[in-house]
Amino acid sequence: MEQKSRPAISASPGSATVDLSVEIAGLVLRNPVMTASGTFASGREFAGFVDLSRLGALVTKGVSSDPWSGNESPRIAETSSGMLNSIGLQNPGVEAFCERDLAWLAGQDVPVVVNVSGHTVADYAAVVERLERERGVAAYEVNISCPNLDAGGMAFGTACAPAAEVTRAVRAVTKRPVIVKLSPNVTDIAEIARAVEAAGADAVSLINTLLGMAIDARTRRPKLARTVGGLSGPAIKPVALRMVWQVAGAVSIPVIGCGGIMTGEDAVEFLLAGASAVQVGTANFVDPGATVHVIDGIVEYCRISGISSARELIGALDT
Amino acid sequence: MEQKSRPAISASPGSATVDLSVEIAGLVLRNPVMTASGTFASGREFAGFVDLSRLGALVTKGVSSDPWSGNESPRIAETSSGMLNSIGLQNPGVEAFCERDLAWLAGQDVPVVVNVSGHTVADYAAVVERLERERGVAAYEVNISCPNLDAGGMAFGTACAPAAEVTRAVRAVTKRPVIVKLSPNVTDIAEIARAVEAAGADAVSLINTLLGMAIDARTRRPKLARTVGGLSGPAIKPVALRMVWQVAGAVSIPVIGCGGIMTGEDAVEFLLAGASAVQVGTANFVDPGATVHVIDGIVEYCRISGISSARELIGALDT
Amino acid sequence: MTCTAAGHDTHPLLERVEVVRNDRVAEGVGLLVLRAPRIAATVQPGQFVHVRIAADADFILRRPFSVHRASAGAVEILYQVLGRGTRELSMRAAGDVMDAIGPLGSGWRVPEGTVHALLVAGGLGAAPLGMLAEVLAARGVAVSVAQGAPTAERLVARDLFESVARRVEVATDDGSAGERGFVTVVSERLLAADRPDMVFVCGPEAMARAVAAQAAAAGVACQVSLERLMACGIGACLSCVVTTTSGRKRACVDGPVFDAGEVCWDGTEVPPRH
Amino acid sequence: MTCTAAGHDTHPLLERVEVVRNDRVAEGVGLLVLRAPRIAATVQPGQFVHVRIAADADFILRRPFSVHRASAGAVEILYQVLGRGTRELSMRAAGDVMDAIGPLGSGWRVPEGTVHALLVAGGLGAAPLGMLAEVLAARGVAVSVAQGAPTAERLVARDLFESVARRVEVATDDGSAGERGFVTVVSERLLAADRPDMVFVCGPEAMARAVAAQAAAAGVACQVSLERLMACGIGACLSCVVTTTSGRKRACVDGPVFDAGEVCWDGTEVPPRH
Ligand SMILES: Cc1cc2nc3c(=O)[nH]c(=O)nc-3n(C[C@H](O)[C@H](O)[C@H](O)COP(=O)(O)OP(=O)(O)OC[C@H]3O[C@@H](n4cnc5c(N)ncnc54)[C@H](O)[C@@H]3O)c2cc1C
Ligand SMILES: Cc1cc2nc3c(=O)[nH]c(=O)nc-3n(C[C@H](O)[C@H](O)[C@H](O)COP(=O)(O)OP(=O)(O)OC[C@H]3O[C@@H](n4cnc5c(N)ncnc54)[C@H](O)[C@@H]3O)c2cc1C
Ligand SMILES: Cc1cc2nc3c(=O)[nH]c(=O)nc-3n(C[C@H](O)[C@H](O)[C@H](O)COP(=O)(O)O)c2cc1C
Ligand SMILES: Cc1cc2nc3c(=O)[nH]c(=O)nc-3n(C[C@H](O)[C@H](O)[C@H](O)COP(=O)(O)O)c2cc1C
Ligand code: FES
Ligand code: FES
Repeated sequence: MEQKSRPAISASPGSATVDLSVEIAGLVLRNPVMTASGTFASGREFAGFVDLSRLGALVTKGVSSDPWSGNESPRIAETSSGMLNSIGLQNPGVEAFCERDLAWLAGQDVPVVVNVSGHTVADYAAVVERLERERGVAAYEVNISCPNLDAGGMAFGTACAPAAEVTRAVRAVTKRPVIVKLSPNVTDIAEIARAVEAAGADAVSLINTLLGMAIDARTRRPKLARTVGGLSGPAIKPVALRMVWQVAGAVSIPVIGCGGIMTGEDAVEFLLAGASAVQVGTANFVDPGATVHVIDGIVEYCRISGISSARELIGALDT
Repeated sequence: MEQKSRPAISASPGSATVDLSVEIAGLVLRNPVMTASGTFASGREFAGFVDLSRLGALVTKGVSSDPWSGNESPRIAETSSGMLNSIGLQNPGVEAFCERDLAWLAGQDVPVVVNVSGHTVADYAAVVERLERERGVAAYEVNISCPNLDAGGMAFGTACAPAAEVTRAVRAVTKRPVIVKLSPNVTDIAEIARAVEAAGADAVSLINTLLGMAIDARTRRPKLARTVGGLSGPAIKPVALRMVWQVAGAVSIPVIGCGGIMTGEDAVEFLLAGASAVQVGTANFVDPGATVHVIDGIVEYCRISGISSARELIGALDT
Repeated sequence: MTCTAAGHDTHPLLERVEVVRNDRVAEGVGLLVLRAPRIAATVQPGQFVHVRIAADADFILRRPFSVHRASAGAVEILYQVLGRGTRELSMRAAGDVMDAIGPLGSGWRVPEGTVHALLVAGGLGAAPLGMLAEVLAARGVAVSVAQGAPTAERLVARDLFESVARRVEVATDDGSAGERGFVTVVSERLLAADRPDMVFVCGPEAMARAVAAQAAAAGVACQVSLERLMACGIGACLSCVVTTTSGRKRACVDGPVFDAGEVCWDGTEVPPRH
Repeated sequence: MTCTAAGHDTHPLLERVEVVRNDRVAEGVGLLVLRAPRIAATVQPGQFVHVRIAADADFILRRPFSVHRASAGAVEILYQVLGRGTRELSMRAAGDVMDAIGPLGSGWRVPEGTVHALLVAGGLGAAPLGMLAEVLAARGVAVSVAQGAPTAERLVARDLFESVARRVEVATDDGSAGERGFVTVVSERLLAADRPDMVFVCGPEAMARAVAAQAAAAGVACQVSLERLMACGIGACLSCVVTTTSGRKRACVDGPVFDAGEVCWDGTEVPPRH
C-alpha cells in the first residue's frame, strides 16, 4: 500500500456524523465512491464540475503498453435506459499516460487506481512494470474484458484459466493492491472471481459492460461501426446487482460494485448486496457532477436511516 | 408438421401488398409475430384485446408434468426500462393444461406452440409424451432455463451437454417441430445453439430472461421474495439482438428472436439480425394489444421501405 | 349468497381516458377525475383500473388504482404519491390523455338481505370503499365506517363517508382526530355495537388481517381487498398471487376482493407504504 | 493566425436554463430561446451546449446543439426534430427548466485581417453559422452566404443571413427557392466570384467534404463544423472522434470546428438525417 488517503469524515454539508470511509485491499478510502474506468478519463475534464478530492478514488481509463487507436465511429448508440459503446480502449499508451495524466493527477488529492488493458498476458505485465516506476499509483485495476489475441480473441475474463493467468502475471510484478475487473458475459461469474482470488487478486470489481448490439432499421445497419459494443447504464443495474451479490458470497476479498449507478440510493443497494465500494460510470455523462451527488446521496441515506458508518451497510441485505 | 396455418396475406388495413408469412421448421406462419411464453397465458385473457387469429403463433406459458405452485410474492419488481419476475413457472400441470387450455385453444384459429418445463430430463419427455396424444399442438418450445435438479440446480441451458440431452429426449418422443429456447446467462450462446441443433432441434428461440436482482434500499430487502429473478423488457433488447445475431451466424436452423420487442421497428431489427420470427413478451403487459401493433408496425415498415415480403428482411443486416 | 356487485360479467377494455381534474386533497394524496365513459358505465364497487401513466418514461408497467367513485362518464381515483408512477400522475393536468384498462377485478359482493354493513378503511384503503358506501346507502343498507389514518388531514373521503354513513368513527396515529391509535380499536367497538352482517375492509395487510380476525371472532362475514404488485392486471402473468385455502389465486381477476376466510395470511403483501 | 473566437479559454459549466420561447419555424424545425446568462456571457460562434432534455425518460444521454445566436442572458438553438430527444424538446414550453453544459467545443476561428468570408450552410448546418455571420459583419468582414435546403420553407435563419450578409444565394432540392439542386453549385460560384479569405462550412458531411474540396482547389482556407454522436461532450469518453492528419481528435473539445485540411474524410459521420 503506497498511498493512503486520510480516512475522512465526509465533507458534505451537515453530514458531520456519517463516517463514509471504507477499506479496500489495505487502501483506506474517504468514501466508497470511485469513478468507473473509461467514463472519467483521468479526471481533468471533470475538474470544473467535481472537486476531485471528494472522491473515494479515481479510476483512470484503460492504459495499454503501446498506444491503441480504438474503433471506428460511430462508437456509441443509445438504448432504453442505457448506452452501447465500442470505444475500443483508445489510449495513448502507458508512456504518454505517465507523462500527461499521472503527472497531472499527482497534484490532485485523490487516490489513483490505474486501469490496465492488454491483448496478451505480457502486455498487462508490461504496463504494470512501467507504472511501478511511478509514484502516485494507489492500486491497479486489471480489465480482463480485453480480447485475448493469443487465444483467438475471446476475452481473458470469460474463462478461469486466462483470468487467473493475467492476475498472476500482474501479481508477480507489483506489491500494490491488484483489483481484477470482471466481465459479466459469463455463465458463472462467481467461479471466475474465485479463480482470480486464488491467483492473488486483492479485490474484484464488477461489472464491466454487457455485450450488446443495436440496429438502425431504416439504414439496416448496425448502429456501431464495430457492430457489437458494451451495454452500460441503468438498464444493466439488475444484472450488476445480482452478480455483485453472487460474487460477494463466493469470495473473501472485497468486491467493488458497478453498473448503472446514478444515485446514492443505487450505491446503497450495491453496498447492501455486498460491495465494499462502488464505481460510477455512465452517470458521469448524464450529470458531470454525478460522483459527488452519489456521495451526498449515501450520506443522506445514512442520516435518514440513522446509520453512522457506511461500513454498516456492506452486505447488510436482509434476505 | 401437424397443423399448418394458411400462409396468409396480412389482414392489416391497406397492407394487401406485403406478404408477412414466414416458415419455421416446416410450419408456415401467417406472420413472424408470436407471443413469448409466460406473458400471454394461453391467450384467453387477451382475447378481448387481440384477435388471436392475427398472430403468427401463440406460445403458451410453461407446462410441466405435475402442477407447480411457483414462488412466493412479491414476484415482480420494476427496473429501468424493464422488469424482473420470479413467477417460478407456476402452472397446473400438463393434464389440466390439456383439459382447460388446449381445449379452448382448439377453437381459436392460431397455431399453438406449447412451452415445456421440467426439472429433470424425464420431466420434459413426460410432458411432450402426454401432449402427443392431443391434436392442436403445432410445435413444442423447450425451455431449458429451468433448474436441473439432477445436477445441482444449474439451469439445463447453461451447458452444452444437459441442453443437448433435454433436446434429444424430447426429439425422441415427437415428430412435431421442436424449438429449443435458449438461456442468455451463458458465456457462449452460439455453442449451446450448435449443441441443441446437433441434438435434433428444428429451431431455437432466444433470449429468455437475464438473471437479475433488485433491492429496496429502504427496507434493505430484495424486492423479490426469491431474491433473484429474470430481467425482461426494453432494457435487455441490445443483449438479445447481439445473441440473435451471433446464433444466426452459428446455426443453420431458424432462429426466433425475443427480448424487449415493443414495436414493429424492434421486430424488424431482430429479423435483420437473422431471426425468422419474433416473440413479444413484456410488451403485452404494457399494451395488451402489443402483438397486433407489432404486426401492423412491420407492415408499415415494409410499405415505407418498398419491401413486399417480410422474408426479405431475415438476416439482411448490412454489416 | 347472490353476487350483486360482481365484476365477472363485465369485460375489461382499453380506454383512452382524459383528465378532467387532478386536485391535491391531502399531503401527498390526489384526487383524479378521469373522463372514461365506457369504464364508468360498467364499473362495480371494488374494481380497479390499470393505468398507463407515461409512455416514454424509464418505467414501463401500468399502475393499478381502485375506482373511488363513478359518475356518468367519469371515474374518480384517490391516489397516494409513493414513487415514480404516482409522482408522474400528480403532474397530469386537465386535458391530458392516458390509457386505462378497466374495469378490472372482482369487486365487493353484497349478499341479498344485507341490513347493516361495517366498512373499515386504513389510510388510502378508503379508496375502494367510497363507491361501495354510496351503493350500499342507495340500497338502504345501514353503513358504519371505521376509518384510520396517520393524521387528521389524511382521513380522505371523509365528506363522502359522512354523507352516506349512519356513523363514522375515526382513529389517527397522532390523535389529531378521533381516537389516538389504530383503527382496529374503532372497528372492534363498532363490530360489537352495530352487529353488522358484513365487514368490508381495505388497508395495510396487517390491519386487514387484524380486522378479519375480529370479524371472525364476532362471527361476522368479512371481505378484504388486497394489493399485490401487478404487471398485466388481467390474469395472464401470475405476478399478483394471493395464497388462499383453495390454492394460489390472482388478485387482479379472482380479487382484489377476497372472502377473509379464504385468505392464508402469508405476509407476502407489497412493502408497507411510507 | 490569431484565434479570435476560440473556446479554449472559457470553462464549460452546468447551468439551469429556462425556456423563454419555443417556436416552430419550419416543418419539423424549432427555435428555442433559453435564458442562460452564464453560458450566453462567454459563448463564441461555433460552440455548442449539451442539454439534458428529460430526467425520467427512457433515454439517458444529453443532446448537443450549436448555439445559433446569443444575446444578453439568452442563447438560441435551432433544432430539427429527429428522434426522442428532439421530440421531447419540441414539447418544452416557456418556463420549463432543463440543464445545459456549455459553452462547449472550439468554435470558428477568424484570422485577423479577414476581409471576405463565405459561409456555406446545408439544412440545419445554418445553426452554428448564425452567430458567426453576425460577429463577422459587426467586425466589418464582408459576408457571403451559400445556403441549401430540401425546400424553400427549410431555409432556416434566412432573415438573419439576409440582414447581415452582402449576399445570400440559395439552392433547394425541389427548386422552390433559388437554384434547383445542391448548395455546392452555389458555393462553387461564390468561391469564384467573391474570392473569400476563408470558407466556413456546416452541413451533411458529404456536402462539407465537397465544399472543402472546392475551397482547396481554389486555394482558400476552409473550416468545417462536424457532428459526431456525443456522450459526455467534455472530452472524456472518446465517443466523438474525428480522424485527422494528426490522429484521432475529439469533436467535442478539439472541434466541432476543424480546419478542412486536417480532416481525413473517412465516412464515419452520424447517419444522414431523414
Ligand atoms: C388492485 C389495486 C388497487 C389499488 N388502488 C389504489 C388506490 O386506489 N390508491 C392508491 O393510492 N394506490 C392504490 N394501489 C397501489 C398503487 O397501485 C401503487 O401505490 C402504485 O402502483 C405505486 O406506483 P409508483 O410508481 O408511484 O411507486 P413505485 O415507484 O412503483 O414504488 C414506490 C414504493 O411504493 C411501493 N409500492 C408499490 N406498489 C405498492 C402498492 N400496491 N402498495 C403499497 N406500496 C406499493 C414500492 O414497493 C416502493 O417502495 C392499488 C394497488 C392495487 C394492486
Ligand atoms: C456539436 C453538435 C452540434 C449540433 N448542433 C445541432 C443544431 O444546432 N441543431 C440540430 O438540430 N441538431 C444539432 N446537432 C445534432 C443533434 O444533436 C441531434 O440531432 C440530436 O441529438 C438528435 O437527438 P434525438 O434524440 O432527437 O434523435 P435520436 O433518437 O438520438 O436519433 C434519431 C435519428 O437521428 C440520428 N442522429 C442522431 N444524432 C444525430 C446527429 N448529430 N446528426 C444527424 N443525425 C443524428 C440517429 O442516428 C437516428 O437515426 C448537433 C450535433 C453536434 C454533435
Ligand atoms: C464509454 C465507456 C468507456 C469505458 N472504458 C472502459 C475501460 O477503459 N476499462 C474498463 O475496465 N471499463 C471501461 N468501461 C466500463 C465501465 O467502467 C463500467 O464497468 C460500465 O460502464 C458499467 O458501469 P456504468 O453502468 O455505471 O457505466 C467503459 C464504459 C463506457 C461507457
Ligand atoms: C412474467 C413472465 C413469465 C415468463 N414465463 C416464461 C415461461 O413460462 N417459459 C419461458 O420459456 N419463458 C418465460 N418468460 C420469458 C419470456 O418468454 C421472454 O423470453 C422474456 O421475457 C424476454 O422477452 P421480453 O423482453 O419481450 O419480455 C417469462 C417472462 C415473463 C416476464
Ligand atoms: S397482474 Fe398479471 S395475473 Fe394478476
Ligand atoms: S463526447 Fe465524450 S469525448 Fe467527445
